[in-house]
Amino acid sequence: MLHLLVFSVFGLVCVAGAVNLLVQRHPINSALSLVVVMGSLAVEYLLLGAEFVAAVQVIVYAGAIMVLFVFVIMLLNAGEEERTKGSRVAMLFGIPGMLIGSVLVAWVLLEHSGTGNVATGALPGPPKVIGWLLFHDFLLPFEVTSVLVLIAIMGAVVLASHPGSVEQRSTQQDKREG
Amino acid sequence: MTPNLHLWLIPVLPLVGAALNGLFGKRFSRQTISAIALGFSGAALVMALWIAAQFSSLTLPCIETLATWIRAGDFQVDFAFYLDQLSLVMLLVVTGVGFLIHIYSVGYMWEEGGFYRFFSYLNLFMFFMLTLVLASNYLLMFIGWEGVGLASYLLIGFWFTKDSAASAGKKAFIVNRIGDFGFLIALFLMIKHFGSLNFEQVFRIVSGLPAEATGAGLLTAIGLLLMVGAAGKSAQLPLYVWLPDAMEGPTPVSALIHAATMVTAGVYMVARSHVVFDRAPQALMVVAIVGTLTALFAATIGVCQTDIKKVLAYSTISQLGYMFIGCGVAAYSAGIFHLMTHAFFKGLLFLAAGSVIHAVGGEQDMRRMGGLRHHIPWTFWTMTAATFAIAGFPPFAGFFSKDAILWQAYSSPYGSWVYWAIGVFTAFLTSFYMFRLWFLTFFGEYRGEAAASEHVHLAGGSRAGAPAPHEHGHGGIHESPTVMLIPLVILAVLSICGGWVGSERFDKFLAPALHSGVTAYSPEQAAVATPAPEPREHGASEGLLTSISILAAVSGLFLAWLLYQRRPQLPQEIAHALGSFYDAVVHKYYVDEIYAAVFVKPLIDGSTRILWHGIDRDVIDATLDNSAEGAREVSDAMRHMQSGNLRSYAGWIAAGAAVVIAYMIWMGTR
Amino acid sequence: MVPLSYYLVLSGILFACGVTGFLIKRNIITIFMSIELMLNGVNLSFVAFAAQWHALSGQVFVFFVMVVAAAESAVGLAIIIAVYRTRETLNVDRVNLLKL
Amino acid sequence: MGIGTFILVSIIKIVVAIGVLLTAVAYTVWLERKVVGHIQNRWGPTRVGPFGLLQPLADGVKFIFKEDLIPPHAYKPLFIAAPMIALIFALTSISVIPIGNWITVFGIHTPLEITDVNIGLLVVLGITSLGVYGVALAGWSSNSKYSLLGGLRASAQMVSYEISLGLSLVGVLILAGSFSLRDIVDAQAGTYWGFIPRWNIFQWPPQIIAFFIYLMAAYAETNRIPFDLPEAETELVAGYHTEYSAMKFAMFFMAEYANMITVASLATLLFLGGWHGPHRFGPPLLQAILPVFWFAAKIFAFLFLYIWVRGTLPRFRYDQLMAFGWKFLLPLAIANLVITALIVALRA
Repeated sequence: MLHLLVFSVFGLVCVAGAVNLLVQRHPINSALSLVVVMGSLAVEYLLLGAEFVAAVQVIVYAGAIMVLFVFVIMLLNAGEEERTKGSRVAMLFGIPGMLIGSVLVAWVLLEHSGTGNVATGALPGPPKVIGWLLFHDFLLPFEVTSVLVLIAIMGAVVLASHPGSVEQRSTQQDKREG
Repeated sequence: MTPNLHLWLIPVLPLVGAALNGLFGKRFSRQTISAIALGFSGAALVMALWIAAQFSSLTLPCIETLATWIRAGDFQVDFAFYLDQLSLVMLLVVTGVGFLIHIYSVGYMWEEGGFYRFFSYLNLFMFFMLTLVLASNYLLMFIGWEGVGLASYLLIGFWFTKDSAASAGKKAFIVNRIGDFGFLIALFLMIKHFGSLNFEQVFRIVSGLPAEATGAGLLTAIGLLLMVGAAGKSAQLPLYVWLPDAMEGPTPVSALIHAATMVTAGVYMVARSHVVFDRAPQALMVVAIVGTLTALFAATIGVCQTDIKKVLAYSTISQLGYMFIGCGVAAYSAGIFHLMTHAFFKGLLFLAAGSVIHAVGGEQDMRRMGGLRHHIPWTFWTMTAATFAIAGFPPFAGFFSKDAILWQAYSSPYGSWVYWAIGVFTAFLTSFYMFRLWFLTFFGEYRGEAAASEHVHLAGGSRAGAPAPHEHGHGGIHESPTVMLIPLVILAVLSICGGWVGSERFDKFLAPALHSGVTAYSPEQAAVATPAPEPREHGASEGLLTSISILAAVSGLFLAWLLYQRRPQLPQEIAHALGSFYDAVVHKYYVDEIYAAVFVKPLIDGSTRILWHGIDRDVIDATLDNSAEGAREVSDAMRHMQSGNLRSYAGWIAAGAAVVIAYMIWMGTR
Repeated sequence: MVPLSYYLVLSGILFACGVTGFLIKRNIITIFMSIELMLNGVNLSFVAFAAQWHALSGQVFVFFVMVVAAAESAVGLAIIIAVYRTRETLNVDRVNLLKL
Repeated sequence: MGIGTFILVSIIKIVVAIGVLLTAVAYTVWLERKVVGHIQNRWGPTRVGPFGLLQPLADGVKFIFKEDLIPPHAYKPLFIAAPMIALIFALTSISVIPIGNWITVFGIHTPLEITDVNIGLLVVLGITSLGVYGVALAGWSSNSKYSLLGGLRASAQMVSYEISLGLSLVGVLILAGSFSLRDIVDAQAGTYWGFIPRWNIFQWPPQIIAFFIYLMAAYAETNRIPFDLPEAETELVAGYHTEYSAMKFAMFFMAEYANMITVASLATLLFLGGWHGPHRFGPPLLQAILPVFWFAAKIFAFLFLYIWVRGTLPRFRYDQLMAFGWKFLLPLAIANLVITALIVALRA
């Protein structure tokens, strides 16, 4: 009972944040509402007994990724989203289509997914076990993702650095080496 | 048991010469080239003579199989050579006359560009002609048949820079195609019904068949088709038109290919497949009629021609007509006999004409000649012999053969007095236009521009713009070099004595090859044969007929003398008197124009309108263009999806995902 | 006790919101956030299933998703910065050089 | 224990903790001024009360009664929310930090912390990582170039150093094998040969390097000298809180010092053996109190180090800061982690 209460409260917060993300016209507000969504999701994870996931959710998503977003928003000093006329087609088909689709999906989930209750904290994810899984069963994906992250870092550096500055750095290096 | 004769060497020797000259001739000196050409063709002649020497000891026909060419099921074609009396005669004629003409050409073409080309073509022709003659099956024969066509095309268009020559070559080739078409169909029919193309098998099968006296059947069809081929190759009506134009080629070529050998291939083929014709009286009749008409037709045209070579060309056609008359009345031996003698004197005539042209410096119009007999006596005398021979004066060769043909035309079971009458009239015409040529060329006084102005004349001459047959400009009318005279003399001797064999002996000699006598009077043939007009009075009427034909020849001579020697102005009056008919004859009855209007133009228009515009442009090209255009338009419409607007892309993605999800839901909840 | 389907519906709603945001937002950064939102919705369903079927691999998968999201956002934001440098705008409707 | 008592006890603990923390913050400020004053050869606050002990109170009163300015072009909601965010996260992080063993008061057995979660460390890290929002938003929303620069610097710097900080802790986690701070502290109980405490910095493999990495990273996290670039007076006036005044400024102030205390206590728990002190002595009550005392002492020492460093070191340049963080601290932390893991794996 209490769990259902907690679930519904944070679920509502979640949905509210998501909707707010759509409604808000300023990216920074959207970002903050997304942070809210993530925080409440972390609580949902806790409710599901995935403490580690919850913590990582907060640290990585809310604490790192979203900070990055905010940082970029501040850096580019992104202002209000300017109004450009949306296509009428989207208005005509998009919204009803979305509504129908979501209703359909919700109905299907409610009807056809296992209605077995999920005990709160049903699956305590001790970090030890998760680490075991990561480094044994999922070793290859783990390594692959590490490579992916490396590539991502390099790509980000190259993309975000001024071309000119890259030139300078390389030339300087040439000088140093030569 | 016959010794291995290595018959295959005979065709192959000239081929080697052709290959050598054709591939490396550019670097050889003229001496080397002529040495090679003469050497190999001479070697072929020597082999032919050697074979002839031991001929009596051979068991005929002797067939030498070299290799298997085609084997499809039980149908088989071999590279095999077939030697019997008939092919021996052809062999000797081809190699002999060919060799002589080679010698002559060395002198005639000495100054020409493309010397090596000429001789390699000439040897190539020899190769194909000998293949044709020696082939032991129709297919190999057909190879030679096509090959000589190719060689003649190459040689007619030897001066390919000259438009008329090139087009003449093409004309010859195309017209021959028509005949070859018939020939091919005949071969297909044989394959279908006899399952073989080898002479022996075909003839054995055919011999078993009854004659198609009434109503045309398979054999008639084959015969007619073969005749079509023969008409194409041997310039018979209606396919003769290429031969006069073929005179664009160098004179030796005209002599060798278009007088002596190639054009007689049709006659040879008909004679070779006499077994078929013997059992197809209708076909025989067609052959005879065609021959007769051609003889008369060409002779009349020949009367009015002023170009010396054209006159000879039409006379060739008409003589070929004689040969076909001979074959058409189942007197093949007579036809072949005339073929041989004709090869001698007509070759000689052409060579002599070439010598004359050579003498007057490229002039071919007889009206610009005259009085040459003092300047070029050798040519004069040899030509005289030839003229008398073709005119059919005894004891020249032409007399015997033509007389045999006329007699057979009258007396043979297939013959009739109509053939004979027309033949005689043609003989009269022949002697008339030949002597007309003779008088115009050698008597009276020289009518061409003064010999001094020969070069001017050359410049403005009929060969303007093309390499003249001889640019050696040492002025004055002059006798040809010895190397050209030797063949003349030899051929003159032959055309005098060639006929002394006598048609009976010739007939006997050839009898085993083409049992003309046997087939003619074999009982079943006799049953179906059209009854010979009272064979009793043979003896009497033969002498009579002979005298009549002699008379015709003499009267021809007299008339020519009267018109062109005695009263030179008379021809114009006659021409005026005849009026339009004369014009028609001068313009060769407008046959070329008619053909152009009836066949060529519709063909060109049809292929232009229907094939090119209609099909190629409006269907094929249009298909491609329209498909490309359609693709362009479709993509033009589609590219608006590529709005460059990120969110529209996202919309497409979302729509697709929605569809997939809906499908999955449907599948899952079903 | 909370039925699994509730979690799934919640994640579905989040995902739908993400899609909608992706479709209707014009600010490229916000669009990115919408992507993150979708990922979060998926993560929730992963964790829920993990709890339902008592399989920790579901949670492990969430970590992978997070790593990928981190890498993606890093690169994506770098791209955004580059785009902003060249185009002086964050409006995707104005970044349409690929048009026609 | 019934739900009612649970809630009651929790509330009591929260109130006590907040009160203690805020007092500690206030007197940390006083301590800093005093110490820095003496380092700079002056007296520091002396007027208000003996040794100026009432100075924090006066400051508080002053902040409360000051006029609260909001710049006209500031983005209001965030401008107001930012300091609250900062303070809230700063105070929240203390809630999972144990300051002593379990005790039994009036028959209620309860730990000396607000709540005992078995991933306490992660919670602390998460909350502190969220603390950056306060700074960043403050800098952005006040719509002034100094603030913006300060906010940018703060966020970048905190995100960068968070990595080193986290990695420096992993060694300790390996040794303890748990995220629970209590377990980690218990793992450090006892001594070698009777006199060397089993603190993590003395354990085998020694986490002394990790400790110093954590130290520097913590300075950067809390924007303290030598890493106080976000509020570098000489270049950015006051950095992200240039535009703030009165209570809002006070919130930032308190948040900063609360963070200092948080990281100090974290360092104490992770590296300095937590509340474990020399051998037990004295009456039971005293024995019950002693751990808290040791804990406070260690925190005090750590804070003193903070102030000492501030009084001593000059400020880094920003590129130096980043280079230091990425090119020195991070590799060092990774190396330390690898070595520790290796040794533990070999020993096992």
